[in-house]
Amino acid sequence: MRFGIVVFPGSNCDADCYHVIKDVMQEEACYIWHKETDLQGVDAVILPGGFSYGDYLRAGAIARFSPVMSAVKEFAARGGLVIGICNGFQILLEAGLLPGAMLRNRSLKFICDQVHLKVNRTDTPFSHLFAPGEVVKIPIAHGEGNYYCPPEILEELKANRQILFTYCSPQGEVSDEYNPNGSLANIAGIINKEGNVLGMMPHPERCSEEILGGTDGFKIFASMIKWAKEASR
Amino acid sequence: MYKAHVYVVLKPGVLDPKGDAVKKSLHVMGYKGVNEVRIGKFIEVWLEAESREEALRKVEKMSAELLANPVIEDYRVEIVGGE
Amino acid sequence: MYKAHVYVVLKPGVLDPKGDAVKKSLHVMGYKGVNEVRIGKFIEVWLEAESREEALRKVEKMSAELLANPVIEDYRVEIVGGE
Amino acid sequence: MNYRDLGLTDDEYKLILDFMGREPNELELGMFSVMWSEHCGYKNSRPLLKLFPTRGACVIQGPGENAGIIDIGDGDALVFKIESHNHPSAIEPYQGAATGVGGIVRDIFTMGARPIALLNSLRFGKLDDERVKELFAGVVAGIGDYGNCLGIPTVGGEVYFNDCYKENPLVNAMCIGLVKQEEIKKAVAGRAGSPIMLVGAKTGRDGIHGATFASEELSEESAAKRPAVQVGDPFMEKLLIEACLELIKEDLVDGMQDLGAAGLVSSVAETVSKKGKGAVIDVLKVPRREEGMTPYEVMLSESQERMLIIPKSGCEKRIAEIFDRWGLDAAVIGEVTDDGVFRVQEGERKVAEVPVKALTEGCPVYVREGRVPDYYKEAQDFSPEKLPEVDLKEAWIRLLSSPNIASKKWVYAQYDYQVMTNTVILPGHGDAAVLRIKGTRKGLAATVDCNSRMVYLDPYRGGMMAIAEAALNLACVGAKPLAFTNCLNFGNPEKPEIYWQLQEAVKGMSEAAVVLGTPVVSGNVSLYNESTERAVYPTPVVGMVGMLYDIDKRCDMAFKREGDVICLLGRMREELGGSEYLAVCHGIEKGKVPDIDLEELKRLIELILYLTGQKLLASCHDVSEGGLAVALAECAITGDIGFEAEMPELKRGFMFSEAPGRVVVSLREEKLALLEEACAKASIPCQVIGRVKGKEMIFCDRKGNQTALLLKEGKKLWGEAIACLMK
Ligand SMILES: Nc1ncnc2c1ncn2[C@@H]1O[C@H](COP(=O)(O)OP(=O)(O)O)[C@@H](O)[C@H]1O
Ligand SMILES: [Mg+2]
Repeated sequence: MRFGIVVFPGSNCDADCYHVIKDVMQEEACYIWHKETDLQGVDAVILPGGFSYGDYLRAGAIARFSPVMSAVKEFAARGGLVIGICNGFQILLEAGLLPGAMLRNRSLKFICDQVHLKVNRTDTPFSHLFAPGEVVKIPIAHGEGNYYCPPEILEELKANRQILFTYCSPQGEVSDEYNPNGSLANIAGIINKEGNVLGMMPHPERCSEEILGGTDGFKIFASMIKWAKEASR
Repeated sequence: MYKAHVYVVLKPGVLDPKGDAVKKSLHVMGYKGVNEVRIGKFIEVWLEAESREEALRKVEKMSAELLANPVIEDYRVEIVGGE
Repeated sequence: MYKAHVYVVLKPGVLDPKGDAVKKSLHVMGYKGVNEVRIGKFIEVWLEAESREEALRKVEKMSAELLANPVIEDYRVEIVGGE
Repeated sequence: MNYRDLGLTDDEYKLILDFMGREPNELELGMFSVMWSEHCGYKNSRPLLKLFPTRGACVIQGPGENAGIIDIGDGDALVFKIESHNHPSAIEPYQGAATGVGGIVRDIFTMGARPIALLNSLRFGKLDDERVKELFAGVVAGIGDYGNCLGIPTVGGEVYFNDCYKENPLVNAMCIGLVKQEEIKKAVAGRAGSPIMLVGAKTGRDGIHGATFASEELSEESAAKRPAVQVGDPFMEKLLIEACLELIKEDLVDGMQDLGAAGLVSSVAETVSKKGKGAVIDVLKVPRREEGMTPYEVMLSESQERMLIIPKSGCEKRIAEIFDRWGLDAAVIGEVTDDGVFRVQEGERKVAEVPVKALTEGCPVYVREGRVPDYYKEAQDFSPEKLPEVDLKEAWIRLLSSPNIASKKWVYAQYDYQVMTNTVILPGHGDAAVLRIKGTRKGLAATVDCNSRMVYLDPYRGGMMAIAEAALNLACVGAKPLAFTNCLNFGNPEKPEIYWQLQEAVKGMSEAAVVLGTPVVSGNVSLYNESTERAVYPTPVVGMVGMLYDIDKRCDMAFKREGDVICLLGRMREELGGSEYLAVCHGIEKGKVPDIDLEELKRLIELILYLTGQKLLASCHDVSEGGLAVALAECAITGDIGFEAEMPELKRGFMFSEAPGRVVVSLREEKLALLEEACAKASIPCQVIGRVKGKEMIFCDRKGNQTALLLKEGKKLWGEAIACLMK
């Protein structure tokens, strides 16, 4: 399976994602420069973390005008798997591929830490290898991860079961105490209605190897790979 | 050349963590009478255009497309100088 | 209650990386005529005061002390509504 | 402009007249003044720096380049350096600290290396002052935002609070880069006629005379003198890193040099001077951010995020393509010449002409006389014997919640320490940061250390201690200490007492470095850290780097298992001189600084490396600020499991002594015999002092007396102290 990792000026988790796909998952990976309009026939797209265009103005705001984004939109519309991690999530929001927007963390500070997430659905391409209700431990690192959307959109997200990951306690309790950044409804990651586009603030590529202290992120990539392979069969 | 001012503010109802923090600091500093603070952006744009109207149209458009995020922000444009 | 607007801008000559990035991206989006963009803050403050003058004085003072960073920023205050 | 206003002395001016054979014009004078500042010319510190050992089997590049380089085998090398940004941070903490990070990162990729880790060493006044809190918060945010945006993990550092830093905070940033040895670049331009390119940010009126400024005491005036503070643009820097590393991969450049203090003047002079070349620069060709800039302003501007490139012959076009791809403009601003003269043109008009060597090697050197300060003797004579006893539990609690000892999570949580997915010992988990090197079994470890109170009380022993602690910290994570970089943050060296501090500290550091076999490969000097009130404590920050040849042999400080045995390696000692205990519980910063047996320390380091190599240890942590009581508490809190330790006697001397050269380890009981055997062989005292167990932290003696603290309580005190103060 071939993953395309989009590189914007200022992306900085591109190489980390490449490493995970290539060296850990042992799948094919290629970089896609933001000026390209062709996705080189990849089977899945990763929008990596970082500070595209310095995150000046608003996180992800400028990146969404990159030529590659039209191709990513088309790819998503055709049902291709797209995962946006951290800055990638912010770009997906700005580009309208997912609903909502990011505000500054309520602490007003950048936060680098380990958090726990509750996996709310296990019937998606990104999460089918998790156990129902599983709690996973995963790193975050962001200054603008405070997810916001208008109330009617939140209702829609809930109704369509689009909230894939929520911040929670190690035991799975979802409460404000375990909300690192002030996100609405403790949202850490959402998918689109069709289920093929995921945006998440935490970094699965940072916890896909034992040596890094955890492997819960591995399952997200493994889920995508298995899903795609089964779909193409 | 024209000069435009773009005011970008958070929509009513959208939380403003920075504004709240500033309000709190102001209280600590002794400005007890401050009831609310909202922090938005003040963007100055210098641009070439055929007319004031065209300048306004262009800046309106770039505000809608890039300078403000319609999910959370409102904006207002003013042409303040030029030709 | 009075309402004040505070405009905070970078001092002339101080680098504005945000403004530069926005300018460049506006060019890429086709707004070739944009010569410069500077990004500052637009702060709305609602406060109690005895008079318009007092409100102005207070907001001037809090701007100098907290809202603007005097090393790199200038500010301007306006009382826009109130009493 | 008068030469005195530019910080030059009468004698220095005479020297300039000799070099020039005529009166210099204003620009020429400005060029001398920045190049002959302490910051660029090291005129007060150069003779002392000669004391440092700079040779060693691993050294590829010692001091003298933008950064030092060491060999780590398999054709790989590490490039590293530390640098101060103290004065800019005092004025504008956020931007000052941010641009400090930007500067040190440029020093690393200038050498052709990919920057892979950042560390920092910070010092502020006490956190009961609003301005200090602002400085602290601003500096941490500035460091974090800049490094985070670049995608270089900030993996380690240190933070101290002491009144002596109230007006003069210290902000030192260190960067480590990784490079293939054949891709190393030095800032040398060898070919007359080759163009000189300037790339990156446009030149503005930022920080003109920053270099001179950094060499003066902070006063009321300096605030007014400052034209403008530099604002950092980390996004631009990120583009520069990627583009410049591409140039190197494709082997397109002869020389590459960052622009830092003293801007174009310094970077052009340094680049051409080594091969005896000259240069001609046309200021009209320098892309500017502002209108009406004079040649003086263009040449001395310290605008950030700029690089000088000397292309290989015929590579200009390819270079331009690469920069274009990254959205960067590169301008040809002049060329290398053969005559050893630095000529500045404004179009057709010649505006300056100075012999390059006069700027670089011509800088005078001052060998000063030191004088033992009065406070030294007084401090030595102090004896803690006479002090009233303090309840041990109370003292323990106060130490754990002292900001100097408490968890620094409030700080490092603002730094992205995991980007690049190499960090395997995270901040707060071990005595040093450990990063894997992908594609190999190797790992590197890094730490920054300096206990400036000890250096103040006894610069010689304190200097030794800084090196000793750094080396021991590396050993504790399983890494062999290899080499170090340093930043000498001192007061005004023209004062004999300060010069004495500098001299003694460098002597102590050198002596320790020689014995431990860790040469210095780079560094920076920041003098004149004084306000009208006082000088900072002498603060020679040591940044040391070591290697793990098998990353699986790493060791952190967390207790792991109920029932593990806890041992103290090194002697049980009771000296309290210069301790945090005296400062926190008695408000006293005096006493004899405990001595170090360097030979024993060396054996201890080798012993620990043997033990970690054999995987005998479950945890390892050195005893430093707060003594055994704090060291054990940190192991317990990090591992979330308690302990019971038995002391010969329950007294403050044993619990809170900071005497160096001691380590606490925990291990499975069945491995104890092997440990004891190894210790005996190394002739390092080894003593079983307790066990890992339960949810309490307990010190007891044989008579059954106890001092105990709930783990949960300790964790709260230690974990939240700084956050509470910053609320
Ligand atoms: N305290 C020190 N110990 C060792 N080397 C030092 C020290 N201070 C400066 N150096 C070395 O002197 C040279 C000049 O330093 P500096 O002017 O800071 O370089 P740059 O111009 O790259 O900032 C560098 O090679 C640096 O490593
Ligand atoms: Mg340099």
